[in-house]
Amino acid sequence: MKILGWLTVLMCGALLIFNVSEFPDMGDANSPANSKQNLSEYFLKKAYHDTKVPNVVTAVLADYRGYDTMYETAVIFSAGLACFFLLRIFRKKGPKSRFYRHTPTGVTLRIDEGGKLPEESDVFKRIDSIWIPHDNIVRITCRLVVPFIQIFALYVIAHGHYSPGGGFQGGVLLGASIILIAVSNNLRAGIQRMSEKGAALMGSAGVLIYAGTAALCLLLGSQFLNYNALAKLLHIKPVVARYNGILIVEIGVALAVMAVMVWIYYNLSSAGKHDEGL
Amino acid sequence: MDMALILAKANYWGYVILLLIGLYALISKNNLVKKIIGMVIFQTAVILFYITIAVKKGGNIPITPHGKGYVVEAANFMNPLPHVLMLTAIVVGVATLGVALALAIKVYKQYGTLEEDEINAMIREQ
Amino acid sequence: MSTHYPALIIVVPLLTAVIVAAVGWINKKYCFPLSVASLAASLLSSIGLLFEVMKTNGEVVYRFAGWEAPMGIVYNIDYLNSLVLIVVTAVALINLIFSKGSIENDFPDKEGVFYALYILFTTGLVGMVATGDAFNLYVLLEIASLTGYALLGIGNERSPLSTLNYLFIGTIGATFYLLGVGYIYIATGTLNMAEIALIIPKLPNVGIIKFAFVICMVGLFVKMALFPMHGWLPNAYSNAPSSSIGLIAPLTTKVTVYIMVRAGITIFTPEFTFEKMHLDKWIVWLSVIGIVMGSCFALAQKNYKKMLTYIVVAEVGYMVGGFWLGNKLGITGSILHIVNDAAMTLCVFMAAGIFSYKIGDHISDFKGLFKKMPFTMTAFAVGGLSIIGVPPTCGFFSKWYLVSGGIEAVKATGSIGALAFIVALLFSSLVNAVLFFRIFEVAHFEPFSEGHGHEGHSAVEINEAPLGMLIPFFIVAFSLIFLGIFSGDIVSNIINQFIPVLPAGI
Amino acid sequence: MEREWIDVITLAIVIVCAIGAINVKDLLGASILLGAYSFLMCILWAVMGAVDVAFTEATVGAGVSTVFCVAAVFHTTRRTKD
Repeated sequence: MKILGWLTVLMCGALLIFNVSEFPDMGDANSPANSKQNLSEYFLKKAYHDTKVPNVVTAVLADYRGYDTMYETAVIFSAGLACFFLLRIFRKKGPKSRFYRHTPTGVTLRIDEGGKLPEESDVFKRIDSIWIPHDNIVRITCRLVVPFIQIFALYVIAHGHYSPGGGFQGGVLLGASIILIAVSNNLRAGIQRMSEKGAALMGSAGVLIYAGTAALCLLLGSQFLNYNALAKLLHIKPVVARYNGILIVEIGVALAVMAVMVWIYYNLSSAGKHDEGL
Repeated sequence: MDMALILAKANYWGYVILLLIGLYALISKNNLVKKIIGMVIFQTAVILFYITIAVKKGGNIPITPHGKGYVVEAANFMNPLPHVLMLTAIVVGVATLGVALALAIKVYKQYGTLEEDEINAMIREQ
Repeated sequence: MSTHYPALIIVVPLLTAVIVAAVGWINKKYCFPLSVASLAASLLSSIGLLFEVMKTNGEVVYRFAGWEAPMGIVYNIDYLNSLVLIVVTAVALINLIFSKGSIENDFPDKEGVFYALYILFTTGLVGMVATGDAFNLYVLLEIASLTGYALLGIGNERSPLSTLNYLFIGTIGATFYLLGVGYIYIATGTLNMAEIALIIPKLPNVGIIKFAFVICMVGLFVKMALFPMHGWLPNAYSNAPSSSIGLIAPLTTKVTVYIMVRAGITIFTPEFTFEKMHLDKWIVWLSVIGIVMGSCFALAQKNYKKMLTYIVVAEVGYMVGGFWLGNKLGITGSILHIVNDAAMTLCVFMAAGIFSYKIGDHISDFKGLFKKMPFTMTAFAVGGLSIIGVPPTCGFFSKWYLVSGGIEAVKATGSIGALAFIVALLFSSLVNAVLFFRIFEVAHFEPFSEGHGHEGHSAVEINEAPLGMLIPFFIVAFSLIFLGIFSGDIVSNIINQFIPVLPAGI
Repeated sequence: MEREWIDVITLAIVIVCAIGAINVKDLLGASILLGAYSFLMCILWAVMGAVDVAFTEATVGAGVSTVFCVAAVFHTTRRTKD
């Protein structure tokens, strides 16, 4: 296997390096990809005029090549489905024994199978058998940081038209905030904030917002994804309709990405049991 | 091959090296998670390649100012199209990573190891 | 609505997949009818699209988001697209109806998600076939791949490892394709397939394009399991559950072959592909070795499913070799074989689904089956004969075109590769005959033994498959004969309309 | 000119991180190095003017991917032979 690897690498390396010398130099504004008569020029000059979005990347992402981005959302959604499908185990077998901490005294109780389980409350906290994060500094710091992350995420989504950012980045940040809760407390704390079913439905809803907006344009008599069609519905100018269409779509993307990231994390971190995990 | 030529295409050389590192890990590493890490490096290398295409010397980030009567000079901004494509590629990368790790966990549950030679030995014994 | 067919083919399944995934959490009952309805809608609109293409005599253009070709993503649907679209949607629909029972049996808690993955996989393939944008193809390739990994990795205890290996290889292939698109972009500055084809002949320096071509093709060959990159396929397919393998085995390799044809003819232009590259002879040799090796390995298998997977490897060799012969007959044969082989593979894998449900996968267990399940075995026999290439079935006709393409190539250039290709085709047909007649013999002449080895299946009584499985199975078996009878019409009305005038003297 | 040197130096560190990530004999360490690799890559892209891509890589590559890797390693094993 080692020799095969070296052989492939050497062959590919020789081919690739041989070709690098034919490339235009880095930063060459006149290379075919960047030159005047091509797409780069068109997007930079016309994107603001067409959509009223100064961030050209957002405009191209959600409008000119919005069809790609719809499938990008579908890719992430299928990854969520795939992780669930491969890993999730619904059997309620669980580990043989459960562990609880009696908070006032700090005593850890082990309750074997068949024993009476205490009610989950402030006094009795269930803890994991392998991973016991009970560092107050970590927990409280994370709890303090989470709202700020979420507000920043919302800013990133809403302000993606004017600055770097957009649905993906914001969605991942939102998802990360919930993952942070799950990491700093335990998995069940995360699941309390966003249940598995909630994550799954929200993922569907996100993709549905995107594809639904696009299909709505089709039903209104225009091409698929052509936000101009929304202008009649919303009583606004076509350019503004494109601007708003991009915003709606970005919200859908953010919703889907957030939910799916959390969903994948639940399945990976507990190997599908959703019981104990990182 | 003087220094200037190497520098002028520095990122292209870098992307080739990263691609080869990733490819090597993907093909000849024995541990499954190591292979997955190689896969991520491999994909990121291609993204670096695309971003390098988009660079224009002295260019700005592709957010156009929009005052009245402002005329955008395209040579002053980076090419936005490869950026858009690579946003998609990054997301595809993380999706693949998630599925690959899920499969690796399943393999570990089945055989209790992530080393490919040990797993193959177990399969042969069955 | 007829102007929106290109969008509807893909959008209806996508929307339904998302809805089904959500409905699965609320009420599982609605998942199956919704899925069937969406795939049926997709099939109907692809048939409508074919008529639309015939009416406009050429291509149907659809601009997504209303933008013109290089800026936005545009579909240019021509004869080849619409033909393969019908194949993909029809196979997906029939296999879904066929495997309803086994889906409910295998994944009781995850039905909704299975249907959603199933439809998303189909969406990915349909999008790959329909698209006119090189990068859009990559995204859809990844949708099809990711959902495919999920559908394959849930099989028996060995499937996670073999699927993980498939994932590594598949990612290498897809990433190479992406890299190739990057090279095309750096040289031409566009991603639209039609536009690329216009720019390539004008380029002063084709070095980068040549490399882009090589790397795209390597990526696709890895994905379609051409020898020597075929190692992942037999394990990944034979360990998979029968409901998903009936979808994946007939379609994945064929759609990748379609992309190769599309890349060779539409993106890179035939002049470039067959004249400037000087690769055609080598690839024909690769396919020859692939056919011979695939057939030999198939001969060595005792497990029916595993045998079929090696036949799939050999069939990939047929199509790739036929295309790279570079003449009209060869390419016709290759495209016709995409259609026929999808139907044939579906037929024999459906049989595999019934067998592994009733008895098991080992050929030695098939004793006396003709008496126990005569209808199933008749349909299976049609599939087997078609793979061998016996005249009234469709397998014969595509092989006929492939062989005549080979003869023409030998006549025109005297190339030994084409001669070897003909010999390999005949050899492989012979091997297929041996393989299937071995099964027929076991199933027909040897008496049924009650105490056969598999304890796990002893609970299932061995008799005809249920009607819900038998009807789709028969439809497929009939379609094999139907395709065979009408193959002349398919070739003259659809395939020949697509193949452009090829440069002379190849 | 300075910008190019930043490019080259970051690229060199990225390559070192990549080599480290595939050679470290501990999977948790390898995952963390992969995170470092992604983060440096994101800095490189920000220098090259691809701010949106850099932002995505910072959240997805350096953030969530690393968490996924660590979660998977946590549920399997840190042991590796190569």
